[in-house]
Amino acid sequence: MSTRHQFEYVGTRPIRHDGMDKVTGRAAFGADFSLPGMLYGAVLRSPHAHARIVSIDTTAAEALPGVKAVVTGRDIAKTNKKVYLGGEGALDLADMGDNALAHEKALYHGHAIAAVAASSLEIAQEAARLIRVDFEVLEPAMTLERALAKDAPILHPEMTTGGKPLEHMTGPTNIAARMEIKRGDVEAGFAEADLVVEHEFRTPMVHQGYIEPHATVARAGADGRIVVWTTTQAPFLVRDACAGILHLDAANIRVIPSEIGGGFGGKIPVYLEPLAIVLSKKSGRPVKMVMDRDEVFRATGPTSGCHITMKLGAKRDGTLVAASASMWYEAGAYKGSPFGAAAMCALACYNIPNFFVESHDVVLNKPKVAAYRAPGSPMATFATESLVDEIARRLKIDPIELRLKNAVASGDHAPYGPKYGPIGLKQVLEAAQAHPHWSAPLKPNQGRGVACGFWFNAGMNSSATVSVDSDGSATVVTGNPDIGGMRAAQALMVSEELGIPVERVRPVVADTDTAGYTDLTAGSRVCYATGMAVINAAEDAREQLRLRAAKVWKLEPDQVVWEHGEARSLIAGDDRQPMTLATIASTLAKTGGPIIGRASVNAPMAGPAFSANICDLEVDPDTGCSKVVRYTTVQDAGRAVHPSFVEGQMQGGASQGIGWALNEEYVFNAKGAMENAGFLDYRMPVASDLPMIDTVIVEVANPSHPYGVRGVGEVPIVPPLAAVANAMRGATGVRFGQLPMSPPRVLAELEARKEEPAVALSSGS
Amino acid sequence: MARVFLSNEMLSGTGGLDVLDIDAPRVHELVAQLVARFPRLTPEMFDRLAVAIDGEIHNDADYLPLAADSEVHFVPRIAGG
Amino acid sequence: MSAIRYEAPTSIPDAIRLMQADPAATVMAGGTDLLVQFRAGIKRPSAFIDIKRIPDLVRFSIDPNGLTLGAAVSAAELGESVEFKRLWPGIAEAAALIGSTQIQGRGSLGGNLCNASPAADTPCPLIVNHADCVIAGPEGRRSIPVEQFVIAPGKTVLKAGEFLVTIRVPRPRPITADAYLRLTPRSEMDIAVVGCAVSLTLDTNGVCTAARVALAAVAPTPVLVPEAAQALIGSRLDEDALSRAAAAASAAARPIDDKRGTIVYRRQIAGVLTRRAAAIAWRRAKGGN
Amino acid sequence: MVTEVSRIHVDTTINSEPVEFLCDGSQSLLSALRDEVGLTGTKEGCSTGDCGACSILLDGRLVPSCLVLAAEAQGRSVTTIEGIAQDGHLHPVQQQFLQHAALQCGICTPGFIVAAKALLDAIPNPTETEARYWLAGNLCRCTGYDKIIRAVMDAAAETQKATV
Repeated sequence: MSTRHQFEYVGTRPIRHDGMDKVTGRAAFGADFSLPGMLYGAVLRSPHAHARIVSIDTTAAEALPGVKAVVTGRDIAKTNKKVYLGGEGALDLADMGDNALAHEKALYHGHAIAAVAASSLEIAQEAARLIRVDFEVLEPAMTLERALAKDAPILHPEMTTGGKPLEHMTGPTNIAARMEIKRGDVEAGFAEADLVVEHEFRTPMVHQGYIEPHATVARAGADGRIVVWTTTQAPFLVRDACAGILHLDAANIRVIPSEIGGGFGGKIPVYLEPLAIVLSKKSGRPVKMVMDRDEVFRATGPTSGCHITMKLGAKRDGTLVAASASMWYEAGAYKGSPFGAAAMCALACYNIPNFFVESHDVVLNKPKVAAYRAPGSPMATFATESLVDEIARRLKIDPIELRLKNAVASGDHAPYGPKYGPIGLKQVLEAAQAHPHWSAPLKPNQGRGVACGFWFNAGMNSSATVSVDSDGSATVVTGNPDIGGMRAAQALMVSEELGIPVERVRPVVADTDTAGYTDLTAGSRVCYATGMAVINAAEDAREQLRLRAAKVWKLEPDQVVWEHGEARSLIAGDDRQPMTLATIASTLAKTGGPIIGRASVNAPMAGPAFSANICDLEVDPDTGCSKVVRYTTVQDAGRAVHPSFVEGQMQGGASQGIGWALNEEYVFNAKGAMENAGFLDYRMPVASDLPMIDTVIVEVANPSHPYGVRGVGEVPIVPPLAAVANAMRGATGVRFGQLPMSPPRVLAELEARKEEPAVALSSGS
Repeated sequence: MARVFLSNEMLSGTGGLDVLDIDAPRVHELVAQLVARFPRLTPEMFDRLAVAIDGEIHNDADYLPLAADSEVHFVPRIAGG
Repeated sequence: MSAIRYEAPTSIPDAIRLMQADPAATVMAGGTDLLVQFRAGIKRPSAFIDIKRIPDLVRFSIDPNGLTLGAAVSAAELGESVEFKRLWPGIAEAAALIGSTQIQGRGSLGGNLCNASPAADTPCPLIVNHADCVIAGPEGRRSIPVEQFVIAPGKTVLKAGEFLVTIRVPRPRPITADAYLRLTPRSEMDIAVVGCAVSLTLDTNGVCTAARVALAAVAPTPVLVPEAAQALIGSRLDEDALSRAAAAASAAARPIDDKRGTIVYRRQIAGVLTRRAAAIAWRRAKGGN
Repeated sequence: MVTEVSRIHVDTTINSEPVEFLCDGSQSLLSALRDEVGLTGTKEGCSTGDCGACSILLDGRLVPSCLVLAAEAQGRSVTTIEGIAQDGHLHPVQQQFLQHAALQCGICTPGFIVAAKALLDAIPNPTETEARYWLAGNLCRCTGYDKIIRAVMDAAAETQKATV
């Protein structure tokens, strides 16, 4: 499939079609939807981080005037069949169901125990407080160390270690799985190295931080038909998950996605939907459930905190010869951390002949983790890029030169096995090196850090239809909620294929009954995979238009060609005027009927994307406070369909990464409850914390896509953790292994430095 | 003959053999041969894995053709966030 | 459960009557602390007595005696007064640091004081400026120095039926200026890990003749640190004076470990902020600003 | 029909239109706007005044409507996102947000636009730093703020041109 390089519309920056609604407040998000006769739901959540549910007494709650239905784990038979939606371990139906509503045990503080539907939210909340639960409180495991201890409290007695367990990993355990990837002879590799650097890294549990809380309305009809209006990244997954968890037929469930107020992976699982459906079935009324911010933090998927020990070996000239890493990822209450992706991403930027990486998925009494933008990769890359930076400093080699020397290119084998196709890591690093930021002078107390990063980008299934309307405009219908400007990009693709201005294309996000099956809005896949279906569907429509013109002109199909939105006859000396799309469209009925192009794909993975970031950080030596004063992000997009939204992904990912590096963390108290479950003390970056974030888009075409598109949504969050940490190293001389690098931690290290001036690797404490 | 690289989890089922050449027209037949030859490798194991053919990774590769010199890797499925 | 009532008295006597009739009712100015605590179930009043319809509570004036500030005047409205910012830059800095622009559109200095958070921003600059709190209640009015107003976290001297109506700040004496600094990990939208207010009076040669230093978030209540003030008096804020003042501040700090900071860190920062705030106040007093 | 719970009747002005609604004593103005009046453009992100998604103008002053009691609207003027565009014409801030693609998911956009309008009313020609500190109360998780600040600065320039 040849990749196209010249474009008329793709690459321009039209105003997004749903923009007017969003800047005027008309756009409908999850909580904006209501139905007449609707009840309001509230959830009773566990006050204990680890407890057996002995009994639940709902009589007082059910007696409260206005209460119409109460549901507990008893009402939903546990699913036992192992169904992995989307293929990933994290989306095990049985775990997702038990997480949505506990059966035998409360496994984290905030775990849903019961839910109530009532005529007002206040009554539902009051009723939830009246539910009496008899807990047998157990000791919680709140840290990796405690969860791995010999005498650790066991969350799932029946669980055994999957994947490639070591011999001793038998019997009751909190290690849900272990995996390893290796190449060459790692001992020999380290023996050959002139310099070996090793360090311990710890990153905290952090949340995606989307501003829109989860919100759902469910209506179960007497006929068994169920309609769910919800804010989600994955309407089809919500349909199938609810069917599986509630033992219903997916054919009877229709999921209608609202506009989505951010997700970053956190709105892939189901939380409220199954509860709202059961409450609606029990009460016979539609039920609306909206989480408050406190619930979003305590009970929806953050990403893993983790502990990584990594060692890198290099020759004097900077060639990396050996790497070893041991990674421990928090899964939260159920198996399913991104421990596998982490191991595969850790060394993905470099050709390292000898490596051994082992990675573990560890359950403990914290919220069940969910995907957070390139799940697992930011933490693993924080370790690798910190040590690569340390090697460059020790060998006095320019940090970008050292990376270029070891960077992977087309034909090299990825650490997880397959050969890379055409990839843009070297071009990205060269663009970063050439950027004025890299050579700009630094002021006192400032440091500069560079880091690069990788993500796979998913493919999966997508469907699209493109219908030509009588006025010559077109409607494109897909099943992906538009989380970051996707409608505008899809319209650009249809414009390109049909040759009509982008304003003449209406992009529509449909629901599970009106769109062909489409996998989730995630994995950086929508512009790539759904885009591929949109292009093919537009081509299908264009082909029908071309044949229709031939029919009208009574010519053979191969005597007519389609160019710039018009059918043209190829007959020499032919005086026929080209037939515009509008002309053909205006007589569709007479010439044969409507024209609808359709296509579906199961796309291969979207070609890996690489990014490099440069960060300047200023540190106040007296207080340990730090501020990002300049930031540049360079990324290979393959082909930027709508550059503004590619830049937006790059800037947003950088901002989340900066927050992760400097201030964001889950703080738990001794009882295992989160202490900072709100936007005041869970410190995400605010506008005055950040400079402008400069972006450079590199375009190394991805051969698997007709326009060369790669995924762009996730890799932006991968480099910043290390870029900020390397800048901190430059500004303070301290190599931080633990995130976040909050002011108290920075000042403590600076004070310790005052006693012994020699630069030493600080332990990860 | 496609050159097949097995993933780490499979090695316990193949007595440590991690690379082998298999003649099969499509991935579907290739997996069938592996399962027949190594009893401890089960079809369920392969359901949860993606297949890379000459660098292009497919979640559902059963009916994809294999060229004579294809390089095949089994890789965990990744959806992403 | 009976619904919570909303009352909006238009006079101070009406407000007092309402409070006496229903001791479980609570006074509300901006509500930016109160309503957060109410939604979190920490406070469960029987009624909200909104005092923003009482003219004296939402007015402020500056005259030769100084500032007369209604307890419910929003920080944003106060912050628009050029005269106020000129006379009391330290108080202005603190008021401009509370929460966000939105929060300052509601939050008042009176409310900040009545919420009595150990980490509150505006009590310290009011203290170093010798402000007074005018309290109205069943027995009439009384006035007390602001440093005596907060007695424990979340607790003030207000007795049943009493509420804060006015904050009075005497006009600064000649060659006098204040400053307020706080440490927060984020540049905005944060709660002070440590806060420090300093007011200095100089003579014509720049020698400090009077000083007051107050710290936030290092003790159950805002803390006056006379030892730090003594270290500054008589000096031109040379390095030695600043170091001694900083050491005195660190020594006076009795912080706790919490999610926002450790004991060691808060003690250290108390010294750093005292040194920096004193230097700013000195520059402002000398007119360098 | 007499209910044991006496709801409060509020007469107010919303986006220059007289509006009446009933509310409970402890109901927030945010909840009243969304659930009683049906204006769902103002969004709830946290209900603790920390995210700015619920920003409105109350008598012209920028406030978090989640921390205002609905009853307080009595006799006052409320401006919500739905009232920023005047008789079909977008406010320069709205236009520049579209031009700059200064939104991705759009949940924070209503709050940002109301806050940016208030900024330009207060400081017609803000510096980047003034804009960033004024808007620090509006959280955005998608954009990293770059395009939002550029849009606000361009809207200021455009308004300046219009008035000079």
